[in-house]
Amino acid sequence: MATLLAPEIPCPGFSFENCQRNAFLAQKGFPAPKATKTGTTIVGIIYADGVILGADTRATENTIVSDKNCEKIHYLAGNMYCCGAGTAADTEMTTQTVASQLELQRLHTGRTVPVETAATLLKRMLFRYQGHIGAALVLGGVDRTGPHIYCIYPHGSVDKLPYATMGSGSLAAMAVFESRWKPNMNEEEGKKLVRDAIAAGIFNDLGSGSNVDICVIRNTGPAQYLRTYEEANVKGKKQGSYRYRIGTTAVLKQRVIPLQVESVSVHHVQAMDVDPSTSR
Amino acid sequence: MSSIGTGYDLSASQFSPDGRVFQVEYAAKAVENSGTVIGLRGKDGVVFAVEKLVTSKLYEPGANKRIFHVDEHVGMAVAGLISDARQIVETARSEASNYRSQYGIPVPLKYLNERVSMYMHAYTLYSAVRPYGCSVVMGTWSEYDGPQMYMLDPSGVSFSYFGCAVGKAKQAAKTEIEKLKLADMSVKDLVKEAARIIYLVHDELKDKQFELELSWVCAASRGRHEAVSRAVAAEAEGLARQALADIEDSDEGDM
Amino acid sequence: MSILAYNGGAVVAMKGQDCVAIASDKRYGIQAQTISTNFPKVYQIGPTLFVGLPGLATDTQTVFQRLKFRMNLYELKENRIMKPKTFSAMLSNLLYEKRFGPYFIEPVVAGLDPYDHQPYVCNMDLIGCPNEPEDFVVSGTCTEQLYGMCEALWEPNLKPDELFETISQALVNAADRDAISGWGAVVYIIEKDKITEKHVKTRMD
Amino acid sequence: MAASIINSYSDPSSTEWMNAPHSTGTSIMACEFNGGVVIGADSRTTTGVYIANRVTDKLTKITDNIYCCRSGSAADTQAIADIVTYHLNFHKMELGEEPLVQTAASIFRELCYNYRDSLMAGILVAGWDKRLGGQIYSIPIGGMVSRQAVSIGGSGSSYVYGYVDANFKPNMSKEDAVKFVTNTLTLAMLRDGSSGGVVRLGVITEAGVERSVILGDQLPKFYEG
Repeated sequence: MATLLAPEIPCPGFSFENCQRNAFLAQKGFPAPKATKTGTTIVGIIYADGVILGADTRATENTIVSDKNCEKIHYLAGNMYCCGAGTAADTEMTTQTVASQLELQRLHTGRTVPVETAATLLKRMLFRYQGHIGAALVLGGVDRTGPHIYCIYPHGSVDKLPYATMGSGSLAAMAVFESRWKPNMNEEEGKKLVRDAIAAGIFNDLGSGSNVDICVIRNTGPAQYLRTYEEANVKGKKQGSYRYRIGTTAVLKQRVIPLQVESVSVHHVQAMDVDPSTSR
Repeated sequence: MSSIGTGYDLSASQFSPDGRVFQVEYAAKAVENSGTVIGLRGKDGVVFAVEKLVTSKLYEPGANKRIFHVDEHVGMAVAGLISDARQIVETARSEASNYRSQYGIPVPLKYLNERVSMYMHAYTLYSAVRPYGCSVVMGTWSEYDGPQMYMLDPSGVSFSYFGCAVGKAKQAAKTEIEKLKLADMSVKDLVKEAARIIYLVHDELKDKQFELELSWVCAASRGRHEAVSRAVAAEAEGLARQALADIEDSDEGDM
Repeated sequence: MSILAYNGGAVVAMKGQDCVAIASDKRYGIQAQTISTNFPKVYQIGPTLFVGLPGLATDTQTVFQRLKFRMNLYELKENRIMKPKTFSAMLSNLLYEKRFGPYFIEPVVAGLDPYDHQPYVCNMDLIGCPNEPEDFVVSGTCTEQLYGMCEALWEPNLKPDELFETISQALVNAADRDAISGWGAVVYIIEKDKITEKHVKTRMD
Repeated sequence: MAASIINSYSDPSSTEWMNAPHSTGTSIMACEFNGGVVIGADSRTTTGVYIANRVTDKLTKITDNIYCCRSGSAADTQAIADIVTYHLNFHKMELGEEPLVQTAASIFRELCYNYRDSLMAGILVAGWDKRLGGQIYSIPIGGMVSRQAVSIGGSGSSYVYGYVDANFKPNMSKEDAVKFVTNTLTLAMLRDGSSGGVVRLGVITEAGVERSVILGDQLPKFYEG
């Protein structure tokens, strides 16, 4: 019984040890609760010199807004980012896993990793899990073959498109794109279009809300992540304060644990000499 | 063999200082002790003929055959240790069967040859195993690619041939085969030539009894590998005996 | 009924100025039956790092033990204290490992960075999706009430004693409208030189 | 907490768009002619009632002379096509020559049959090889394979079986075959709600493949009531 002394060092990959217990609980009338979903609006377009990705920032747990300002545009590599909709943990973990694989690939080959590689890694992973990993992604990036937008669905199918939308607000956003997208837009036009598409999602879809995040990836040079590009909804300023007077709360007992600093040492670490410019 | 006893011949995984692998050469020797096998590739098919030595009168006729079906369309004639050869046949059969089930079409002989060669070669690389003591000849005929024939050595080397011979009297047989215009001949004629050559190269003094095995895969058999029909075989064998008798007569005449 | 509400319980954490607070109720029940009134769901796991694990009590304990194990292993290997953000990542991975058979807890992390003393709060769903806001996080059976309280009460740059009043009132009043939370509460105010543990008087019904 | 959802408005995170299988409710077709085969498909991909992609390319390259037309689940058919492409290219290197269409069909069949319980894929394999010239193999759900001179597939095909039977002739010219495929697909797209968009075509002959697109406003006109 090694577990009593020290738990086993966990092996990599998913563990299914709770599944039997959880199935039993479900059978007894306690179904597994739902995880955080990002009922989302995410979009991506190709414009004259690259791609622009956009996302809202609301995460929901059923009808509760569980995060008012979450990040849905995930880093994959210097030359590509990926917007995620669906089960929040799945989009987060899937993109993290793929980002690490892409970085290893970049170091191994010494080249900018093509966007198609990321699309392939993502679709293989999602297909392997047969839709149980609920990640719906809009992948955008540039490589030496130009700008690319991919739509990747939870079951592992991929569409390659000049403009794409995903999430519960995709219909609202697509309406904006279908009426206004045209080839070779300049950056300002592009950003405006993406903003408008996300805003359409924020205001017309209940699952989307809060702010507009934008990420511009140009053919020349590194990506520009515009976190909170626009605060679509500003919370009203409190006119008064609900602050309680000190001493309002009745305390039964109290204990103060002082913290003694034993020693402080600061190590400066020389950064490793690795080419950080991942784009190009 | 000059290097016997130098210790470099104990393992197939070791070279001798002059760059040879003795175990493989010994395997080739095992093949040279066996009855002669010839394969002839004509314009419309491939013919196999085997001089199967009968070492005991107690054997039933037709026992221990040396020509095998690998697939409907592929035949294999073997020389050397029969038990080793049967394992090669088994390997080839499963390769052919796997190919058919995966790709839905008969295995191309070129591909089958590569797979079997690779398999035989693998047995020349490790100290824990010995090379196969057999050589095999594989042949096929198809509408699209015509006749094809390969011979594989214990070393894993293989070549495509018009005519090939292996076994005890391979030199004599090759000399005879070289006299034929193989590319212009039909299997009908080749069967007779094959029988004649086997009878010719058979050494009556050392090996008293033998059985002639004949098979073909040709246009006439619709691309199927099959034993030559009894009537045709009997005719070819009759002609072979006759030819042999004629030579003996003329030899006597010369004397 | 959700399995997350089987035992009841609530946890909340808030950022203040150079301080951070985390509070939980003390009830442990089996559905409507109260078993204990001394079952805090908040654990100290570093000098200035706390984790709250409301949800199914059996998983609260299991996850805490596994976290402690991984934490110890990290500190032995690295010979340094874990930052709250690192801890969150570790917890997130631990939960996501069980993506297809999760632990029924929705954790809350609160702490001060041991190096630059920045306040940090974070909560996760049961499969480890982290949420790191600038204000407060809540979890447990009365999240609706807690969200309402916190949205109204919280303001930036609260001092430690102000933060205590805010978080206590938020929790106590939220739990009053939840039948399976309450029965006492404990609040930890974490500052860079001290931690104050306060047991708060609540309704006991 | 985990109450079931009656309508999608009650729960903004409702993910009908996500859980509905992303499938190509499709019209696909392949037709032999005297020098090869013509393949064609509509371009609509749907998730439930939403058109997720209106310019999809359902004609997927396997080798230089072999293509497949995909219908069914997009994820499944894309994955299968990827695997077959890999397998056949490997086989091409081993063999040292262009693989046969029959070989490609056989690999498709192997996958579709072995995983028939978890796949939703109806595939037409079409191509040209030096043995049998232009060939079409149809592999419907379940993993059966059969060679056909002309074959249609996908949800739209039910509407045009009669048209195909009435108009197909063996050994058509290339122009006639292209016209025939275009007409058939146009008719299918008109009647089938989950088919539509543009018509994508491919003509596979000894020389390779010629791809073309017929836009929605250039499609032939038929009786529309």
